[in-house]
Amino acid sequence: MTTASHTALALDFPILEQEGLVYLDSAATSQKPRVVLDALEDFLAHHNANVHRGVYPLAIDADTRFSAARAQIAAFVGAEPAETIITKNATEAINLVRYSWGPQNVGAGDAIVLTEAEHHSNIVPWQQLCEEVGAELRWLEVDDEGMISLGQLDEFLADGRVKMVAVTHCSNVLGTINPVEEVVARARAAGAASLIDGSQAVPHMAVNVDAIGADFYVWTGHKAYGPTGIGLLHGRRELLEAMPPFLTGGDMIKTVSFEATTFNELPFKFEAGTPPIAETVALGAAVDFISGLGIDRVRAHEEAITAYALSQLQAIPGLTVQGPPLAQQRGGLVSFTLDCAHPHDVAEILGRDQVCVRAGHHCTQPLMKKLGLGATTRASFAVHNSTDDVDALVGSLGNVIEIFGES
Amino acid sequence: MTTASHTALALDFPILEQEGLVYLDSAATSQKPRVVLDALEDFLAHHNANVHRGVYPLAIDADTRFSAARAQIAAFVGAEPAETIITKNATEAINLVRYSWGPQNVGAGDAIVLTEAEHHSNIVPWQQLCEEVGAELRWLEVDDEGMISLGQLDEFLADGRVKMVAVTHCSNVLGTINPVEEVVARARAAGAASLIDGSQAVPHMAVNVDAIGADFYVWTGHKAYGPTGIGLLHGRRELLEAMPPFLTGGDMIKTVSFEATTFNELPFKFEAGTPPIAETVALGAAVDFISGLGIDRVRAHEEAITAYALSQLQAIPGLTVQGPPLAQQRGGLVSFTLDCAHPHDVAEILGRDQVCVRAGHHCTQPLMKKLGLGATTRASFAVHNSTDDVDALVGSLGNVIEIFGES
Amino acid sequence: MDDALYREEILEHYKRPHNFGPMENPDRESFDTNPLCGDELRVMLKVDDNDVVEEVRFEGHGCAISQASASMISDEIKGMKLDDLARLDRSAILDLLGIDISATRMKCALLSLKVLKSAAIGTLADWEPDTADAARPAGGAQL
Amino acid sequence: MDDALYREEILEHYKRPHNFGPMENPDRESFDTNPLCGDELRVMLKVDDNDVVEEVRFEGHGCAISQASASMISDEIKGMKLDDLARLDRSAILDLLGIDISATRMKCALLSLKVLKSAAIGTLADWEPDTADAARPAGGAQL
Ligand SMILES: Cc1ncc(COP(=O)(O)O)c(C=O)c1O
Ligand SMILES: Cc1ncc(COP(=O)(O)O)c(C=O)c1O
Repeated sequence: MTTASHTALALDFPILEQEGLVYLDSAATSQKPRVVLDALEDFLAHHNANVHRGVYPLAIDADTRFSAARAQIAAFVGAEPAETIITKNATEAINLVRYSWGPQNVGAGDAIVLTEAEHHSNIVPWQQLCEEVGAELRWLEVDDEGMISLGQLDEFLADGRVKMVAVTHCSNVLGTINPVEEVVARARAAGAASLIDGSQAVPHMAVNVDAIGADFYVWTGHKAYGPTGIGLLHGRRELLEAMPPFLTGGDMIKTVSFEATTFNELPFKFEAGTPPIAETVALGAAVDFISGLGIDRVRAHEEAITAYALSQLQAIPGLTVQGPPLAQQRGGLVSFTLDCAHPHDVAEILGRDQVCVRAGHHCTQPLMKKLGLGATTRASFAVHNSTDDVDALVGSLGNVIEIFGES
Repeated sequence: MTTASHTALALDFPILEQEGLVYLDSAATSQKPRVVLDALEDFLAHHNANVHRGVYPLAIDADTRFSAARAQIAAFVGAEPAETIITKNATEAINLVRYSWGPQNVGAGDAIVLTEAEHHSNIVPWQQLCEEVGAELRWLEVDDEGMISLGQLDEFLADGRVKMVAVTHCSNVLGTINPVEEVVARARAAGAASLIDGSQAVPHMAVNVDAIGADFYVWTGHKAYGPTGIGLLHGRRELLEAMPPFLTGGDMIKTVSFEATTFNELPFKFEAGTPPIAETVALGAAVDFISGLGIDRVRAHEEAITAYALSQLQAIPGLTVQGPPLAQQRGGLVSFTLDCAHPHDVAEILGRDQVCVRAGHHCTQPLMKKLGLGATTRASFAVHNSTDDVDALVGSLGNVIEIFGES
Repeated sequence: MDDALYREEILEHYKRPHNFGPMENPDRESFDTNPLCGDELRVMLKVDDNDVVEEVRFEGHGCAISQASASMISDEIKGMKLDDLARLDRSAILDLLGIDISATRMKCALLSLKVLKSAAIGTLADWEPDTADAARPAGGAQL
Repeated sequence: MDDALYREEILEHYKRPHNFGPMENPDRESFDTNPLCGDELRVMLKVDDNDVVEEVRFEGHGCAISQASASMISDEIKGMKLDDLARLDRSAILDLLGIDISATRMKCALLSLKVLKSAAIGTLADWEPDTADAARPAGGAQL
């Protein structure tokens, strides 16, 4: 896989058969490789049954595939199956921690540390928790190059009031890869728990949940070549065991009587109702797909495209790139603004050239405020992209400038 | 469609191509018709993008299909799209009400009415809520024929302390179709809210949420020929608007600042994070499939099979059927016990004959206690079943009796 | 390139918006945002004793569609009674723009109308862009 | 029919279980359920001064696999030291049953061992049937 091997991997993605389609919005949701579609089809057409309780062979088959996929997904990020809780998306995973871990561990006068670059999904739950218990948020600033300061983290941690440090692994706007191991270590040393939002990291760079050491690590299937409807929460067993259940109902109980209920073992305690069975199996195929490519090669590929995109974009007059200057400091995405045109208009004109980019606040309104911007345009990369796609982007930006540039 | 046209509709279900497979576990999860698999494939291979914010044509296409599917799903059960909230399953839908509506509307000394035949998903959330706020549960008894008594409901409602009546539309063990319109009307007259669990009703009988009039009506996609990963909560607008959000994060906000958050309009206020996009589109295809057959014909078909199953099963010595005596009082399922063998052993031996039935407590432990049983065996029917499948079940039960019968 | 969405008149209004800037002591004022893209718009009105719009100014930032819409409609409403302003529907804007607007961009196009109407009525108009445009398939929405 | 799971000996133990019924004043006692199927099992032990099992009784209800397992193992443990009982692993049961057990039914097969061991140890043994058997692919689980 080189930066120019566009067609080779693109062939694995049915949607890219669309003539001329340049998909640069994988940070919003990834396209799905054929193997993932096939896994969905295969499961639903040949192995479908509900899990957990079935005695007949088809149900045992479904159960076995579901469990194997969980184990595969867990192994892919260096986590234990029992510590791998299947949710509907990253947002639910964070909310699970907010609701189940939050009230027992954060109280009046306590604090939660976030970065200014968090996605709304890693802001609003904590804001709500703080409001509920009378705690406060402390915002780690991002500097002009999109970096947070461990020094400021130390300051925030110094008074011992911080109970949770929730930080994105990779910013979905700035692209910044945060030093999550250091963040986690400092949080732990100060007696605070940590949650890392890996939504933009997992399919793009080597992630080892165990090595990172966070108390909670979350990510989302649909951005990792998997289907919608599945997210992951990896939690440390001690914490998960001490936490009360969140959603309650079928499958997460041990016994229910007219009077009371006892709860099931991990991970089932946190998985109420029928889980996303087919989605789990399909995400298993997705991580298999990435493993097959080799995550280090994936990272090298996307880093090379990002470097190319940075150099090409920065050469455009009136274009400002947000975030770190170097590709190695970033995930595979670049947000930018053009002096002459609003991001929405940029995306619209690009869209007419079939260059698919996202425009808006990217669910990071506090960051936008900090940057003094209403919105940005974002191009994001995946394994199927090539430098050709960057060239298409740059070419189409020329059309934007042609329309909006003269005044 | 007659009770004997097995092959005609079975052809629509790829999994039924498996030689000899007799699938009688649709109450646990339905098998998926080809059109649903095709809708999944088509969406993911040709129209996939994230929804809500995309400007480029592919994203607008995805958004349009997602919205259209929601409208289609809502229309199928006579609900408004804005009052149709997409969750991950029925269990989350009930939990949403428990968490968002519950604490503001149920307090110390109040009561919640359930039936003894509720699924754990419609028990445990309310148990937890009662524990949290100091309220009590009142259990509507099921009689020997699986029926609840509206008289007892009146008694429960008489003291004005009941704030919620949560009742299943169709019991997943007894099969009983409850008089939900009457239950809702009485609850409303007594100032109590109502929630109807339609998980076993929706794809099997005409359901009109508006006509039923419940404050909340929930169901689940995977039992309605749709994929896993999607459930529905229909709520009355006044209540939904008064309720605080539950899960928080992306897509359900209007504005987020460092200080505070304002929330989006219905239904988005309750849909945090990326929704199950492909699943919604596929469930749209599923309801289309049912509409195409005609829900009244579906009901007639399944009622006829149920009637046949009741007559055949009751003719087996030592076999006891649970629930109402008449097929017209029931959804398309029959639970039973055999004197000579435990339900698990029954299901195991049936499974060896490729007759797929469920054995266990069916997530209704309180009901099992009431019935004085540890478990039952359950056969449940769908559009693809025929009386041949019942004959296969009865034949295989003969094998069970052969093995376990002599002592 | 041929791009009907960005026809000359719209670009002209975007680059040199009419009635743009602050107003001192407005009689009516309203502000709102387009939550999905971060556009912000404030509208200020001066009205005479008969509730007829004498002057209009708007401020904010946004895309060409939202800014041009604001500029174009601002020219139209001078001399209009507040009651009539409050009764305007989406066609007022869409006719002025004279182009096809996708469901996503509809919110951009209609933001100015929403804010204007709420300034006229005195409260934020009953605006349900998401519910109407997104939860319902195209065609069902009315401002 | 040929059904290896329900071979004669297992059916025999199921229909006429050994050591079944109540015990007065047991020295050790433990109770547990199989949450997924509703099976219930209580085990009671009498032990001598050297912690050697003198008598064992069990009560409860369940499927042929769980009841036969309980019956078969109950015959084996008389005369065994509690320490040794506590060290038994799943093979003790599986060897007695002598048949292939699916992952789902494994919980039925092992319930009696779990309850016996917890009676021996005095607390509920660290039992993770779901975690081990269901969250992990086959092969990783140890009692
Ligand atoms: C009556 C009833 N309610 C609720 C549920 C829960 O549905 P889900 O597991 O999809 O949340 C079920 C299915 O198991 C059911 O039968
Ligand atoms: C950094 C980050 N966190 C969280 C999320 C939320 O993911 P999901 O919508 O799948 O819950 C996203 C994606 O939108 C993201 O980019």
